[in-house]
Amino acid sequence: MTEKAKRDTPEQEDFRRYCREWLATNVPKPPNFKPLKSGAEVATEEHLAYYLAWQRSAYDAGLVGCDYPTEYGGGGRTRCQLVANQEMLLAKTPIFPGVIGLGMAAPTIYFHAAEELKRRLLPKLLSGEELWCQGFSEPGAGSDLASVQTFAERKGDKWLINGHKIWTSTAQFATWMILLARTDRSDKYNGLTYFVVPIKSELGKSVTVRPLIKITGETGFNEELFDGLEIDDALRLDDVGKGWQVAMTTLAHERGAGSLTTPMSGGQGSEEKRDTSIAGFPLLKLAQQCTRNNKPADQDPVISDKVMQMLVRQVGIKQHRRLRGVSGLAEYQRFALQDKLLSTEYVQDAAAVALEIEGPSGTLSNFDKHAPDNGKWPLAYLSSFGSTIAAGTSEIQRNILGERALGLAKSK
Amino acid sequence: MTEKAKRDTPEQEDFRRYCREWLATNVPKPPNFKPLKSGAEVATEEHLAYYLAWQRSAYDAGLVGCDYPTEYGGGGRTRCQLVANQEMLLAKTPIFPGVIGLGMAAPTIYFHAAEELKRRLLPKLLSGEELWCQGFSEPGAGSDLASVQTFAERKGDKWLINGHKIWTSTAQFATWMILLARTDRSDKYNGLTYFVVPIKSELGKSVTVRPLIKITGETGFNEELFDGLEIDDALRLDDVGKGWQVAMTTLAHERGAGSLTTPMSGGQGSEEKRDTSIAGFPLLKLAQQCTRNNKPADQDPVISDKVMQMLVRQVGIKQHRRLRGVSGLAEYQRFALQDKLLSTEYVQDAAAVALEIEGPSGTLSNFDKHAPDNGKWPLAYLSSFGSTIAAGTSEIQRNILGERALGLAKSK
Amino acid sequence: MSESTTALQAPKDFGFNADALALKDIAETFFRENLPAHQLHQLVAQDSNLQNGSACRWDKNLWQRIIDLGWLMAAIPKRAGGMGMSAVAVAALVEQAGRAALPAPLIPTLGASYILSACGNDNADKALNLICEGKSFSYAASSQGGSWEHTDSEVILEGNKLTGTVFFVQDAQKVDYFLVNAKQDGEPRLVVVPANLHGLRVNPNTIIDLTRDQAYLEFDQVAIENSQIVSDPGQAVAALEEATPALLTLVCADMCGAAEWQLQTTADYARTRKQFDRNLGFFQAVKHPLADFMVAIDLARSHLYNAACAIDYEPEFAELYARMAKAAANDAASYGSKKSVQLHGGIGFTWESFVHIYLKRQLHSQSLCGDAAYQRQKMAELITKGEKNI
Amino acid sequence: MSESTTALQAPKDFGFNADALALKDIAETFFRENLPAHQLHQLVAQDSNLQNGSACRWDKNLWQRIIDLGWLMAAIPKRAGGMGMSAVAVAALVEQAGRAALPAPLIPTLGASYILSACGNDNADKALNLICEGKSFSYAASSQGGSWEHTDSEVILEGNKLTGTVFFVQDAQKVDYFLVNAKQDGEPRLVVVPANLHGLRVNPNTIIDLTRDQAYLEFDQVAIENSQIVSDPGQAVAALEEATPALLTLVCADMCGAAEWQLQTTADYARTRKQFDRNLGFFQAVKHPLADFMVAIDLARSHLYNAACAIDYEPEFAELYARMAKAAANDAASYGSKKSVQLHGGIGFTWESFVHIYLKRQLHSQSLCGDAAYQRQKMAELITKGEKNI
Repeated sequence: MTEKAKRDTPEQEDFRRYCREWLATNVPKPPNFKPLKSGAEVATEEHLAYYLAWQRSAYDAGLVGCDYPTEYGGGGRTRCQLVANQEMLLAKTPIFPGVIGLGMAAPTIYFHAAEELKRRLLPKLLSGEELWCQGFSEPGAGSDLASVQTFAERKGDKWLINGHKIWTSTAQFATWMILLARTDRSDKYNGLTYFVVPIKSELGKSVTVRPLIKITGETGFNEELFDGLEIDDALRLDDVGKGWQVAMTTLAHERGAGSLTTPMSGGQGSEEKRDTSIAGFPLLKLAQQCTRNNKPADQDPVISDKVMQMLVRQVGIKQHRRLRGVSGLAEYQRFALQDKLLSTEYVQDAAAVALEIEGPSGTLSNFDKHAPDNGKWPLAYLSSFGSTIAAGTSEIQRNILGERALGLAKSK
Repeated sequence: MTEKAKRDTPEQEDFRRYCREWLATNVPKPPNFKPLKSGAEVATEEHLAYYLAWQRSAYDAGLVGCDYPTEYGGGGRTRCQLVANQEMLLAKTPIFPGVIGLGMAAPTIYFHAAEELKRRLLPKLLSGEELWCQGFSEPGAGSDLASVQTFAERKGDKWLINGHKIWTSTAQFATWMILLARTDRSDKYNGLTYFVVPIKSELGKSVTVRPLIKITGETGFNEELFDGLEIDDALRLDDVGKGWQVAMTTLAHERGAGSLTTPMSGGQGSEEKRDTSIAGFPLLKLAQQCTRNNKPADQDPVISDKVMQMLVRQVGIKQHRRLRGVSGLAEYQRFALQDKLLSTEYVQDAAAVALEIEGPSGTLSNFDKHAPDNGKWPLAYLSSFGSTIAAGTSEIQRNILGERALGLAKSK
Repeated sequence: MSESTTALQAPKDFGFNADALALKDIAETFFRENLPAHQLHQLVAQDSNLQNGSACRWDKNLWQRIIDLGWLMAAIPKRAGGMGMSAVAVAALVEQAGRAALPAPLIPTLGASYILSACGNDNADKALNLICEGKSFSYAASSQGGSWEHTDSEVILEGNKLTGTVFFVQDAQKVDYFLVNAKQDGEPRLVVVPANLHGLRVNPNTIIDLTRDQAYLEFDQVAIENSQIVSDPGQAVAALEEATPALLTLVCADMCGAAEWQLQTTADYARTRKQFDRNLGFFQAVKHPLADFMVAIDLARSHLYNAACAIDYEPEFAELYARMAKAAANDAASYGSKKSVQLHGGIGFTWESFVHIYLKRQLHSQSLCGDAAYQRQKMAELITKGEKNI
Repeated sequence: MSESTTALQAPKDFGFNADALALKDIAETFFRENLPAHQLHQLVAQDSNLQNGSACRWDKNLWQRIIDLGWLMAAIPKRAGGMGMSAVAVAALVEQAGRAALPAPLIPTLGASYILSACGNDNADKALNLICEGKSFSYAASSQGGSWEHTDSEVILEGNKLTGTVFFVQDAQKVDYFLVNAKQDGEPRLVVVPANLHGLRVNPNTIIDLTRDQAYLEFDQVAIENSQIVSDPGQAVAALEEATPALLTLVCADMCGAAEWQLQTTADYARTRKQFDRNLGFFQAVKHPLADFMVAIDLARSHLYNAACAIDYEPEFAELYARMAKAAANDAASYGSKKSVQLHGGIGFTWESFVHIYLKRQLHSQSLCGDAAYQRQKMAELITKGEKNI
């Protein structure tokens, strides 16, 4: 903190002081439910009310959208969102519910929408008055995003939209969707156009939102059917046929690689002293408490060997993130590209080892009182496929690594 | 043996009796050197003299080429080579040096050469008077055999051959080579033509044979340079442009999937009582004799786990070959296609585990008196790449499995 | 072992004769017609609330048809009124049931029938008669820690009363009887207990696998009669050891069948799904794992039939081979289950897909009778123990 | 460990400062210019007869230039006349030497310098002076079975005479001195012995690795003087334990460098070689293993610099981190070596290819200071021992 403060510009320094003061008295009380860790987890009206109130309050105080121009509802500051984010994290604030809007829609609108549209959409987006969702993936367009088939047909200065989007977080609460649609079937990449489309106002008419159930039995994603949704041409971003390029802006900001800092808060409910020591390595703890034929599992050398393999990977990932910043020792890009593959495969493999440690007890779900570690591991294993599949499958990650870091020929 | 004999046709029965009688008195004495296990291992003049004498003697007795018509030097029998092979194996005879000729060139010539050429080549091939080698692979044509670039240019009823062949066993002793050459650069598969070309008579003129040294430091393969070798059109097999189809006949017989049974002898020098029991599993024996930090390696549970993993694979391969013959329980083709991948990867992985068991002693070569198991494992590991690369790499094997056994789209 | 000294030489074809083939063919058709994957999904995956993971989801009518086909008594010797099929035939039957991920107590009942057959006394034969009459059984022996050994039961038999708790009992809500491993004076005894006996509490676990149920049984001074004790004094461990290879092969057969379903379903998806203008199967990142999965399945199946054949012909090797089979089946299942979900991409992550049902069943099966590392540890012990004979 | 109680906080950049960067850059250039792969091949692979595997193939002129650059004394503290570079800097240097598969006693000499520095007495400092003067050393401690422990030497020191045999001594034909671990009254002592001492027989092994030599040393009543004993009574094990993390990181650094050469060389082949009218790299069966190899290398390198940094800043964690690093380096090397040969296809199977030189060097390195399973076993022991502090 002190280190960061040292490098502040005068504007940042002032703003940091302001934030700290405001936060000292304005962080809301913890909710009655278990605090959420991401806006994508918002599932009930109760969640929504609590977190929207917080976003609104932070927005009104100027902590959301600090770097956006004032005419779009922003704070008109320079590189101050970073400061607000740091201070909110320190103050252990609740999370923002409007993550898709703040992190993906806002920068895309900012860089690609017409002036009028920016003035119309951004203020309510920043305040949380209107929530957003993302309509990119389709049943037939997963890894190959550019193959989206949801079609927007031009009718004068209107567009008629038909199609099917999937894997949409919080669509049930969204007023708007950022939508990648096909406008020309003869050209894969140049046949795409980017729109913002109303969802909430069209529900039960030309738009259907259905919850998707995950492999774990939990909800959290939706799918949307568009059956002749008619929208104004004014809701188009950038030119017809430029959808792919606009989508790249969205994805860059999703990955944190965009030029605008996403407003982010959080930290609420995080435990004061999380055991991050090596002796506190979760699989080691688990092996110590589980038995294998009535002996402690950690004393089985084959189990211990696997636990240590995972520990080497876990520590390795931490050091990998440390090394990538050291010029002369690591190429940043080569390391950064590996991060998703490394961490998602680690989580999956660690959960698989946990199930091996648990043996028969690994059959028990989180709702069984006899389940070790409260049954988190079977669920963790199932959930892990979300990460190895979403946002570029592990297979796609290896393509990217081979192509961008090693210069191999494209596999597609 | 008795079981096999039961199913003999009358001709086979007579012939089996004849073979047994002849072999009772005509199996040569063991050589002064360690008996070879395959004709591809013939490396010295001494080897050559010994094995050629045996092939000649077996040929004269009618045990080689039994099923070829008499006009081509064969025995004119029906399905009798099988009988001769069985009896020679039982009698622990030496191997035949002319394996490429007998196993690959002969059936190809038989099915694709003009009548006159068959009469000219086959008798000396069968007797071993003329040895053969195979000129398919090239530096630029490995997995992708159809990309051979050795060019045969037509000059009236002559052909002028220029190019570079590689991975050729026993080329240094060969009189002839079966050669796959390009005759049309505009058509990959239909631009190939198949020839038989003289090697020995052209050495030092338009043909150069050079030994290749393997990763182990051993020889055993050669490469050949053709610098304007001129041959008669009469040495062509089948039509111009039909080379790929002719090559398929060769490869089918190489894999033992052809319609003609290859004359094969062997068994000489094989140990009477090879320990094939589970307790005699080589890696287990090795672990029992090696130490790991001064304790027997087989008592290290992590090492033991790896040894057992390999044992499961080894027994599995044996049972896999057993199961594939049981209709109702296994699809023969699906199982047969897996065999090469299974066995070559097993040999490689087993050798790697052996090196792990040996620890520092695994650094010692077969020429070091302190090496465990006479230093066979480092060599086995290095040699194993020959098998995972040659005759369709493991990668190609997985393509074949996915495409032929699972019906997946071709990867090329 | 030289050829001359062995009375029964293991046949090259595993003894897979016409009867076995007929049984396998009937089972294959039966499950294809009566329990295709979409029907299975309707049966077990209507409710996605994990909180209801203790529910018992099965089709009793289908089970009655299985009883009527006589499959419960497939492994029971003819002298005890059963079909007396070979272990190889039973394996082939169970493989088909596994391919359908059958939610029913077929494996527990077949397993109990092997244990009871090995007990070989009148009480045990009476229990076998119950199975022949269509009653289902489940063997209960596990400690709270989930021990895979036969001597770790925490139920006590004292003065003809059962006391204590036994864990990880399979399909406990479905079966009519439990075959309980209880300790009398520190020695295991096997006791047949009706599932509805007074003083016995069946406590369902909340589990991940949708095709099974599992429970722990609490015995509170449950009075039993001598006729319920099916193992002669001091003979329980021997009977259990004799039955162990069969218990292992039953689970393996189920896993091999399930794995083949996973392979074919994923290959089918790879043949039809398009990305980047190509069928998924074009990509070696899809093709090669499927090839490796197929190879792993076929290795496991080869072990499975070798083990089953050894039960029939070379019982002295049966445990070793059966443990190899379970190790191979576990390795195939863990690799293949993961790939079956991963290669389905997004749809594989949804509840509406069928692949998760098999993933969850395989995870559960992997823990039954010991995981791969445990089997390999036992193998090493067996080899060391029997060095000269193996 | 809270922040306030640690004097030296490990810096985020591993303490990789300008000096370290300069050393690394010089080394990189030096080896690129003086030992490209084709030159290495000429140096060590002229003779393909394995029977001559005991030959010592190296370039003494190149070694003299390395001495002149002062690299032998890189790790020696300034008080003993050395450069006093950080372990991180030394690791960066050795990584470059490993990338060139340098056939010379650089690692053994650097390793001995760490041990001698840990001994911290006048005799040891005199030995360090020898290194500063350009003399090379190799540490000798292994039993015939190849033990990786420091207390298993089979050489006896009795009445100032050395007797016995020590095995697996690295670069024994190249070095000027051995640092011998000998037992006096059952306790290890460290003794400096000139390689040409009377009564000492250096017996070269015939080995697979073409870039090293290895020998076993026979001592037959070899008289030594007190000044040759460099460890104080009862202090040898402590000194060796202090130096262990450095011994491990040296081998790891070499392996990471060699692995990067294997990766780049194979990627280069995949970028240029054509099959089926495509560059090899198009095929995921080539691309994905290379991606996985790269990830494994970068994980190993991350561990390497973490371990080296711990030597400099958090010595209480250094052994644990160094063992993690060796485990990771071994896993990366065994996977990558195999792929580097396999993906080269036929040419990778020939002696004229360069990849086998690195494959063989890596196989040798994997066995030094313990393999991956051994490191993990030690890790578990360290964590159990120091539960509260780690």
